[in-house]
Amino acid sequence: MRTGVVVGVIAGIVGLILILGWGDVEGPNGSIVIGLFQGAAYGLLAVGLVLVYKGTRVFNFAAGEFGTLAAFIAFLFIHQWKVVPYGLGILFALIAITLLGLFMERVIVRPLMHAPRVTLLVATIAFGLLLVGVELFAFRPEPKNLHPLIQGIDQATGQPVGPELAGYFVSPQEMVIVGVVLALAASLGWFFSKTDLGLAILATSQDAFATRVVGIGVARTSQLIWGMAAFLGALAGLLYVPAGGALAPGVITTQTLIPAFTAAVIGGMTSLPGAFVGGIVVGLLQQLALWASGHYYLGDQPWQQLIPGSADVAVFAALLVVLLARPQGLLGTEA
Amino acid sequence: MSFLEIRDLSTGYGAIPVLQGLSFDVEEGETAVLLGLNGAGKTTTILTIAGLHEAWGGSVTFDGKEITGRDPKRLVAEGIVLIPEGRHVFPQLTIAQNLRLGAWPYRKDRGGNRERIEQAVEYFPRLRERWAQMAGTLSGGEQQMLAIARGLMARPKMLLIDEASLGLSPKLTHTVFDVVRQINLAGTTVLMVEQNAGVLKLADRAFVMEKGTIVYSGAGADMNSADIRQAYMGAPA
Amino acid sequence: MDRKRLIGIVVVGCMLLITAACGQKPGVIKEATPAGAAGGLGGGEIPPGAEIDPETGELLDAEGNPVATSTGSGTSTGSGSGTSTGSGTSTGSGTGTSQAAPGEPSGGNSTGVGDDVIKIGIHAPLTGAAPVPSDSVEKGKDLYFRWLQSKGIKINGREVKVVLKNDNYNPSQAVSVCKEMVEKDKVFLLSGAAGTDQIQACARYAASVGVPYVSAGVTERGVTGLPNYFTTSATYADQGPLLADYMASRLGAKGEKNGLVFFDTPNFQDAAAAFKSGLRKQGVKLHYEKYVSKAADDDEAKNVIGELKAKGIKNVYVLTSPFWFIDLNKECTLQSYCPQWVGVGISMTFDSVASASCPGIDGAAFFSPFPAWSESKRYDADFDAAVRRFHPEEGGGDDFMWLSWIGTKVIGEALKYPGRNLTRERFVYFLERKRGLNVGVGPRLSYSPDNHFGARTVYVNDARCRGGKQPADNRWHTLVSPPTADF
Amino acid sequence: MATATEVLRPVTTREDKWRPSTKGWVARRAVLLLILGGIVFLTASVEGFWADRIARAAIFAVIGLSLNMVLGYIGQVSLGHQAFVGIAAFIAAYYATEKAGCEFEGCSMSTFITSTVFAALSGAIAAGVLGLVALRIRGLYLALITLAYGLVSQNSIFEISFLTRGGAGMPAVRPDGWVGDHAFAFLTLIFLAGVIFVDWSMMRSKVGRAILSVKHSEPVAASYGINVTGYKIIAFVLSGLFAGVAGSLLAFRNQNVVANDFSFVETLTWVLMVVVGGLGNRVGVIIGSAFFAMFGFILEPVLHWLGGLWGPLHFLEEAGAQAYVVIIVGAALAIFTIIEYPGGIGQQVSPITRWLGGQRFSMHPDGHGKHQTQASEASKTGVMGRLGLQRSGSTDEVTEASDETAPTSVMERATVMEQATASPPPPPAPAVHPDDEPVAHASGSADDPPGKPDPVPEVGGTDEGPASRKRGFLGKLGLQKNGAAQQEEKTR
Repeated sequence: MRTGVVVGVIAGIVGLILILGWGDVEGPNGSIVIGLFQGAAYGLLAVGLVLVYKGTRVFNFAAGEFGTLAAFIAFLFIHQWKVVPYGLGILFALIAITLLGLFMERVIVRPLMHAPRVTLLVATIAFGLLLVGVELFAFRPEPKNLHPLIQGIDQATGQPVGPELAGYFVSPQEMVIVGVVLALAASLGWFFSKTDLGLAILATSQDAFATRVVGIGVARTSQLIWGMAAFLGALAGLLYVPAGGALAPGVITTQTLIPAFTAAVIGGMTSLPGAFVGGIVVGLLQQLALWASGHYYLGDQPWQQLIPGSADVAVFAALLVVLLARPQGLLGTEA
Repeated sequence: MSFLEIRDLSTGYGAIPVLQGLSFDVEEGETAVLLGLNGAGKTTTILTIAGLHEAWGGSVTFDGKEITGRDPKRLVAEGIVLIPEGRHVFPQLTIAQNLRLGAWPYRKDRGGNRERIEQAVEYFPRLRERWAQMAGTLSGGEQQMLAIARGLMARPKMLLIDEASLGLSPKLTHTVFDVVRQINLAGTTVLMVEQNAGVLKLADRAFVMEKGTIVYSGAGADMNSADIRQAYMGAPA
Repeated sequence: MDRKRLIGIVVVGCMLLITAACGQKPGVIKEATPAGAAGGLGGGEIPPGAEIDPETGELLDAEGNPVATSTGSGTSTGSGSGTSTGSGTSTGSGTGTSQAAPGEPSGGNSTGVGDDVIKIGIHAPLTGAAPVPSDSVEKGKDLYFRWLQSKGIKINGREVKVVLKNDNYNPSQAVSVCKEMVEKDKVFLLSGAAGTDQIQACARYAASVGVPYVSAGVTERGVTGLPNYFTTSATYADQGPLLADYMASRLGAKGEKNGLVFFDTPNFQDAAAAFKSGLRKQGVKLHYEKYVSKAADDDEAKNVIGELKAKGIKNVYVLTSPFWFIDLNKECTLQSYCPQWVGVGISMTFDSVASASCPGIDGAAFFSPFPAWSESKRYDADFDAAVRRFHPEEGGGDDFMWLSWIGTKVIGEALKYPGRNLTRERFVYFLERKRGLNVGVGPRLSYSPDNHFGARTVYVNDARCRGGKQPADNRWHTLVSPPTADF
Repeated sequence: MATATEVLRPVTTREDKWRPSTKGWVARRAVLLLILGGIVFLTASVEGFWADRIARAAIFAVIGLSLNMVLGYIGQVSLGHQAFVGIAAFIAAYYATEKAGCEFEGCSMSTFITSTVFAALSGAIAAGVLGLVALRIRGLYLALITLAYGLVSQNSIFEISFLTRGGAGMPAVRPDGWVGDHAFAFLTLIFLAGVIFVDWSMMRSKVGRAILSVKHSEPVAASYGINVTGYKIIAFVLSGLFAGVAGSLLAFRNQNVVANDFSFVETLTWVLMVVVGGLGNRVGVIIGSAFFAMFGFILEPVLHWLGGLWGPLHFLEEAGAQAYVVIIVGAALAIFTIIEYPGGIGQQVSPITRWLGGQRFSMHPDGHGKHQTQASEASKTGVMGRLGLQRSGSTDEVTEASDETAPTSVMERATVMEQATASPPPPPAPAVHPDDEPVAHASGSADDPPGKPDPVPEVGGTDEGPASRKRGFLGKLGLQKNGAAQQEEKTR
């Protein structure tokens, strides 16, 4: 209900700007559309973060590297060895990373199950860094390109495939991302509120002792959460990397993890639709900040940018404001 | 063979032993009570029976089966259900969801569970009024009711209740004890850990614990308040 | 401190005595320079440049001229390096001291030079924001010297050993590894493979300790006037006007909208200024100018492509890290708007950039100091033979080995000039009087004591992606070879 | 009042009054001098670039101590330390180059000192601001916001060209007389010694004890009249001060400051080195930091050797391989430390440090002989022993004993607050709830928004929960609690 209100307000503002500035090349229209789709990609990663937080009250800093490693594995199968078709390569990567998630659960999470959450957070950081090292080692630091499932340009005709919005051609990959993130938010929402297993996971995060008391196997729910987290992280990476920049070790952690966390925090950290809405907000903020810093200079020279890295500044400001002013986020209250 | 047999049970925390050779029996269908001061090892005993604390030695036999060291997951399925001290309801789930999780081993049996819920709500009509409310927003008494109701959802053969009266007003304590009595009359064996001597009037059997061992045992009705005082203070009144 | 002053004195002394030395010098060089390797080493050989465009040749020549004629000693040197064929070994050939001309330093620091070995150090970004594959560089670093050795050819009777260190695409670390190579590995000279900021930082460090530094041309800022810094290709600033000309004459930029996307580092400002003034001369307008921070990621790439598209910019000069250029290309593909990319640089024309950037990069025209690896056989058949001989598993090598090959070939040639008596001072002295250094591939070089930026020619490489121009192999191909006439 | 004992324990004087004899003191001093002399001799005798690396190790140690102040002493996670160090480095370089004109004229010592003072002040201010933020945002959310802050400084602040000269970097010329690598290495070592002294003297003062008590339990500390807010800010400011000094030293050591020096991976490595060193353990942190700064270089010849050993390992010889191996080994080491040896290096070397500090040499590095004895007596004397233990009747004793005996990682102690907010302590102590009033469930705080004040943590009753047993091999041997012992060590 509240989700609807928030989405409505955002959509209204965006729509107003789009309508008022239609056809204005200098205006932020293009940036808004770009931001919307970029935001959906952040939402995708944020859903995985929210899942882990709902299930274990931990911030999973290794989530980004699940994605990067998945993209690397897919790249290896699809482009480097050229042994499997695209879909199969994606599937292999998903399976491999899910297994990795289970491994991580067994080796790192389970021994630290009752440690303070901050300890576990540091452990996830260390694990993420370990994965970065492994990626560097196995795939080398040179940038690579994981192609999207469907190219944005039709190879035969040279015409763009997707629809045009305010001068921006929406690529098929981006539409897939939007579709997947909405489907994930809905299905995970259903999973947590309606299924016994989902309830059990929520219960574990609220009172691990009590879940033991009622006879729920704690190890099993923990495995399930981290397996799912790894799967979602991998899915995010596999969908996001082809729609984003070049593929290189640690790329999602350095470029996307903080915006995704910010998206999750804006959404309230426990709300799955909130993660999606938060992603959109972050994407919009970033692109609008870039637009603004590209149009206003400190001096009269173009290199005297108002703020370099304005996208990061916007994300940080959003994070700070939300945490100080409304820690429960836009949509978060219930688990 | 008794329904629940504890033999030479020993355990502790770190290097510090708490129980050293504890033995007692509970018969099927009765209500037994463990009494004792803070730190006497009551809660440790009940947690060890429920599989939530590791036993160092000795054995726990339930319904003819040795269950020492079993996972609580399996014990709940066997019918030993703990209502822990401090209630431990799931604060951010609704009452309905809490009850649903209580029936975890029987989660496939929807029809049976609905019946169970009806039964549980019959014991505690107050829960029905707050059906969709988060458990964390309930009062202490209501949370205790919910905890017991949740325990009943697992179709226990034996209910272990830890300090149910803790922090409750005398009136509410009375209500809770009343319900426990009803549950017992309906056929469930009950082992209660209490500091409140008021529990004795519903106890078929009572044990007084001190420093990790049973220092007194007998039928609940046999124990008058002087006896108890003696047990508590270690000296005649 | 002392060493620094010593070098200063030596250098100043050299400069004062240039004219006096002129007469004897060619002879000295001739004596000291051993016979080159067969094939590509010879000076006069014209690469089989079937595609040489007379028009372009003219243009490059015209731009190159003014700077090249700056020194007084220009005319006297002649084609000193024209020693093309001959017997393989070179051991005995004249030790410099006995025949030293007036003004020619007779001694100096010969760190890194042993009786039969010369050690040189190369730093390259093997990790960091614009990494090159370390295994290829590792294999390519001494390929040329191993090839020479297998032919029994020595440089001043010595073999060359190469030390390679990783600068992590970080100037601080570049200085740190350069220091290590100088102090621990005791290398004779240093060379930077790629990366503007790292090359600049390390060149300045090398100057402070009097070690010769040879690299591809990048920025001129902060390295102009360093006494022992030499570039083996045109600097970005030099290439700016050429690029402007190329855009006007070949890409029809005059009637179109043009843009510029640069990383925001002071080291690129000379390049931007030169390019803009070049455009003005050509009467071409610049419609879009963007400086993004070095830390830019794909959000910024999205934003830039969006703006280019909104403004309808057709030709874009891009000078960023290759990594971010790949980001740009991915975004332009997704947004279905890929302008005609043009640019300069070394790492941008790596095949890995092309293959990761296709199809967005298709048709991009980049100035490069070396011809595309895909056509290496046409320019230097020795390379292919050397790779097959020493690294048969590589199947023809790759562009990093190719780049290393060309770079070390130039260094190897330069090491010959001082003769057997090889010291850092003599190396600098002879190299900065070298006119017409040509190893058959790469730019032709010409130095003078007050101009160490010796190259004025470039290759133009274009990227061909699948579905585009033939051969469509997601690699770079050489479109225009440099004019071969000396200038 | 179980918790009261918790807080007071570090403050009470030690019961073990054993002091070494004069001879013992001489031996201790001699060994200490030998170690220090060894470091000085090593620095003086190695080649220049090794001296440069020693300088780097010393700077890392300063950074480690700075991070330890926040992470180890007050238990707040800062993942954005690159911001403080980096800002300070740029300010030092900016002052030296742009204001004092060192780039072309050389630098005087006074310029160097002034730059370092400015750098330290800027670091202190930056960290103080973060401290103010940390008053409202804590735990996981603070980790997140510091990480974002670090990223912003890296991608934005450090890229402001006219302040930092963009990618080319801002030069920082070393002061005259300290230009050589050996000389500068000694300069950094002097600064390191200064920072260690400040850290040591502060932590043994009233301020230090107050800070530790704040870490242990904020509400309890507050109830004892300790100005929690003030001391938290003090710790942050001091941490920033150290970071500022480190930044200035790093600038002059590199002689050129670029944004790349303060990358994301770098800052995470700093956190890991403090964890590996042992949170809250000064000696451990210094050793851990120096180790992380150096082991890449030490690894190089080893990798070369390994690569030459066997064909398939040849890739280890490549110049880039070292960078990857360092990340992998560092991260793996950190994970191993967190899970198996939460006390870190500091715990492993504690017998030596304790001996040097004037106590008996004991391989059993446990500071709480008292509880140990009680426990073992208790087990020996059986019921009577327990009787004694429990008869003293007070829950305090029991609580304390069980708390001590339950395996506790340093990290855990560092973040007792966290435990209270994030993970419900297994069965909480009996709390008297007013009947029929809505009460916050003990675990209800799990979902508390970060800004909400924390409830009083209920320090466990008689049972720590079965889970705490699972804490690795050493935990079973009862060795882990010396993490806590080390904490206490600090205060003397």
